[in-house]
Amino acid sequence: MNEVTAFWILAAISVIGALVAVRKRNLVHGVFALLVFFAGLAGLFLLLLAEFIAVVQILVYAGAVGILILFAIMLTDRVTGKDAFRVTSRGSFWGAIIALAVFLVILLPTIREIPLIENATPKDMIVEQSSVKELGTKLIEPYIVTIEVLALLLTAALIGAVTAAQGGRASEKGENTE
Amino acid sequence: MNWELIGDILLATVPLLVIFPSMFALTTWVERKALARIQNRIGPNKVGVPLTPYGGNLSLFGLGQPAADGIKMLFKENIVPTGADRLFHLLAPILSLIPAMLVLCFLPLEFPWLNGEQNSVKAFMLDGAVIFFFAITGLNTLAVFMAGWASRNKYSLLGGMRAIAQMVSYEIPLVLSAVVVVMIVGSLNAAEIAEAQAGWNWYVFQPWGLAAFVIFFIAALAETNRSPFDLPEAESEIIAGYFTEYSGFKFALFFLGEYIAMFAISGLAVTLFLGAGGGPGVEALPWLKVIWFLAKVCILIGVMIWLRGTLPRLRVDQLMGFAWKFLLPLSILNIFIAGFAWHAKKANEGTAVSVIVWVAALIILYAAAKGLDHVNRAKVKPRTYQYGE
Amino acid sequence: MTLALHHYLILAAVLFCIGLLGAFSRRNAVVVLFSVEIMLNAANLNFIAFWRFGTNPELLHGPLFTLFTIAVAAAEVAVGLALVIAVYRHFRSVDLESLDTLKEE
Amino acid sequence: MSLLGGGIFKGMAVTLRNFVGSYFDKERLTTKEYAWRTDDKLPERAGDYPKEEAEQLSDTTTVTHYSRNFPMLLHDEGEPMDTVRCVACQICERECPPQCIYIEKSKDKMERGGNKAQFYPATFDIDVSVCMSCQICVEVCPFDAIVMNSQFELSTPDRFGGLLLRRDDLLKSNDYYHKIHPEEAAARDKRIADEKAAKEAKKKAAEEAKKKAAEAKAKAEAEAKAKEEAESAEKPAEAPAPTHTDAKKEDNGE
Repeated sequence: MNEVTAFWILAAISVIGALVAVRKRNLVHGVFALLVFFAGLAGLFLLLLAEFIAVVQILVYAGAVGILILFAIMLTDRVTGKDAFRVTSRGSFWGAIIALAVFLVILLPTIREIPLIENATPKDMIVEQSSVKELGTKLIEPYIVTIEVLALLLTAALIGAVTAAQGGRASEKGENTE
Repeated sequence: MNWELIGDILLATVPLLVIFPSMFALTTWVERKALARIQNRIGPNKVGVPLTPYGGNLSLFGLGQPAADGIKMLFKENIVPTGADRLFHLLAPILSLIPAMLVLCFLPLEFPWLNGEQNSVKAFMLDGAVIFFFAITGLNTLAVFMAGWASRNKYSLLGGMRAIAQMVSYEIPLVLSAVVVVMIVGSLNAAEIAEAQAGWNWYVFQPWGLAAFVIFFIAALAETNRSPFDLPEAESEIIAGYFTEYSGFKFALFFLGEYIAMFAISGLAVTLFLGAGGGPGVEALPWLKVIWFLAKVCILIGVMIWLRGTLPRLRVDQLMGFAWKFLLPLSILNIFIAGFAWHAKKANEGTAVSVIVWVAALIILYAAAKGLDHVNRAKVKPRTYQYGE
Repeated sequence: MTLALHHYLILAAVLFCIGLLGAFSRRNAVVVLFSVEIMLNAANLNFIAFWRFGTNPELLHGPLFTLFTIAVAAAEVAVGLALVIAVYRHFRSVDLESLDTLKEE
Repeated sequence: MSLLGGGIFKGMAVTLRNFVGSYFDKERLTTKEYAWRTDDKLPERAGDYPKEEAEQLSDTTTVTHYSRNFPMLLHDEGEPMDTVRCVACQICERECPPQCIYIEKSKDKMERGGNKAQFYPATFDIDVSVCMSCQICVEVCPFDAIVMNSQFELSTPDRFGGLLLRRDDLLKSNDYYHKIHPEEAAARDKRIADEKAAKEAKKKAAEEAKKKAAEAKAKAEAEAKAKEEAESAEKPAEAPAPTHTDAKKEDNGE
């Protein structure tokens, strides 16, 4: 059980999770597959020694985003979808072609560079101190403006989300009275 | 194969898997007894050790009850509703138990056989143990939703949705009240937090620590679906909530998961505010730390049971209002106050100054809580009744 | 065989294209939203991999950028789902092909 | 200005007082322990529990005189099926909220207790795994034929057949009823007796009234006759007696 086996297992988990999430007709199954994908990715982050990112991945994606999506699914209809209902959109064939093309375009430079980057072994940078502490200091020292802008963005997003969701309710009330 | 490593891992994890489930068994008995006594009943007192096959029973205050319950649960039929999603119905109880068991290893339980330098496994030495704890506890919500949705039952789904709304809302005050301690210690490491409180320097004795502890405890009650926040399983409204359709061993798993989560979150409260393993005599006898830790956890569990026997269940709107309008502002204010108090103390090291800071912080927090309470309290006028002539 | 950078890069490319495929080929707005999430996560994996195998890991650029991406993605999901719900309230559907009021009617 | 959250502490003090008090003050305990049968030999398997009434009356079957769980059928003294009170009217079957009663009416009629011949239940099943012990069947029964039993040791190795109580399992004597619920049984018997007495009295009263009415009629007739006779002829003395006997004869003839 070395790193390579772990990588292949985690890669398989995340790829299968993502595929099921994208293709599954049942939306709730899809969301849970998506969560499996997030968990697999968190495992990959751990493999890359980014433990804090892995925790944030679980906390934000599996904890918050997953639940948010579940709420959205429960608030809208068609959880499972009828059989007669088409899952794929009209241009799905061309979509698949484009996705494949993009994949090749991304892959080409990587494959060409393989002989170059193969030697790039990870630096032995196992931090003596807590890497979480390092990250915290970095966030405060050079990136304080980014953090503040991010906080502003999150607040704006929150207000926007509440307004968007509530505006619908007001118009719905109007519809009902007609 | 590194057999030594495997041995170390077993030494670190097996005690957790032995101690907490056995504590769970005892707690179910204690809870039934205590609730019965609170209601002036006797509680389970018959099941004990049978002396002969034909009667004669050493009842031992009904201590055999957990074993009897366990055996009953194991042998019950496993019923899955017709329309249920069979896979998710099976996965949900397992998924609810795994996070609860997993977070136990972040508690700074310093077993004597783990203190040696040669032992390489120290789960609680993980950097960011506190945030790991919250991240993994959050997964419990998904298991609850899974159970509610997979049962294909309206009551289950209602219970599941209630549980999600409640857990997401109360997770915020829970994390924000823990942030105070993390901020003061300057570390997310559970062992370092425990070390910072050595020698009666417990954070619950600080005004901000007390406020954070109270908020944390209330939020923990809600997070583990304990009374008075047990709306997801409110019997009088939605049968049993998300585990309406569960029977037998799956139900037992849910039950076990719920109680293990209670122990875990109480353990975190003890770590953050009640000095972890600190207590009289730990300097001389280091193994007392584990005993003290578990004793404190048991006391918190006892308070939870006591509260369950005392308080009636909240309404849904009261529940949400309490989280968002009372606990959230108070916990944010608490962070500010902790920061100011820390800086004031650092600036001038005098007993008088620290006393003034202490009192001022307490007064501000209490006044804020009182004000929030006043603002949020529903304006209920005394009712006037009219009777027909 | 040892793990090298290109393993992670190819994995990230595969995940990104799965997300792209989902975004192109599904009709449900919620599914499209989480396809976008898959793409974002694939990009995050690239950031971390480049940080780990890159030249200056002690600067922690990769994790920091990933942290910011995750925060922005969370905001995006919140707004996106609010929009989905608003659209659902208005059209009684989250089917992207039926949201074509500009074309017909 | 009250302490914030003071109400919670007040409540906790109350529960603490109850908790501690229940250990010292036996008067507080609202429930009583039921007697555990220690002298008898307990059956080894659930299916081996004694079915005889005498044994069912041991302490394990009757907790208190007020406990009840599932219905049973009553019969009076004598052979159970000869004296069963149920006439298979099926009111309880229709009223049962969870529909746990199944009755089949007999083809023939049977006379019991000197009453008019009636039907009797050929089949009377109660599925106690469905029954919710609501006692509605007891309330609606016009014949006092179904009452609540207090036997609770119904555990059985057969989940479906064993929990379906047949007619013969359900038949219990009125004496048994008196033993398990003495007050209720006495009240019920008294009511039945009273109703019977009242019915008899009513019948009697009706007869009396009829008799009186007949008498009055006869009297009036006689008086009218007498008047007539007095008016027409002067012989009124012997007239009433024969008319009275005539009226009685007429009454008997009806």
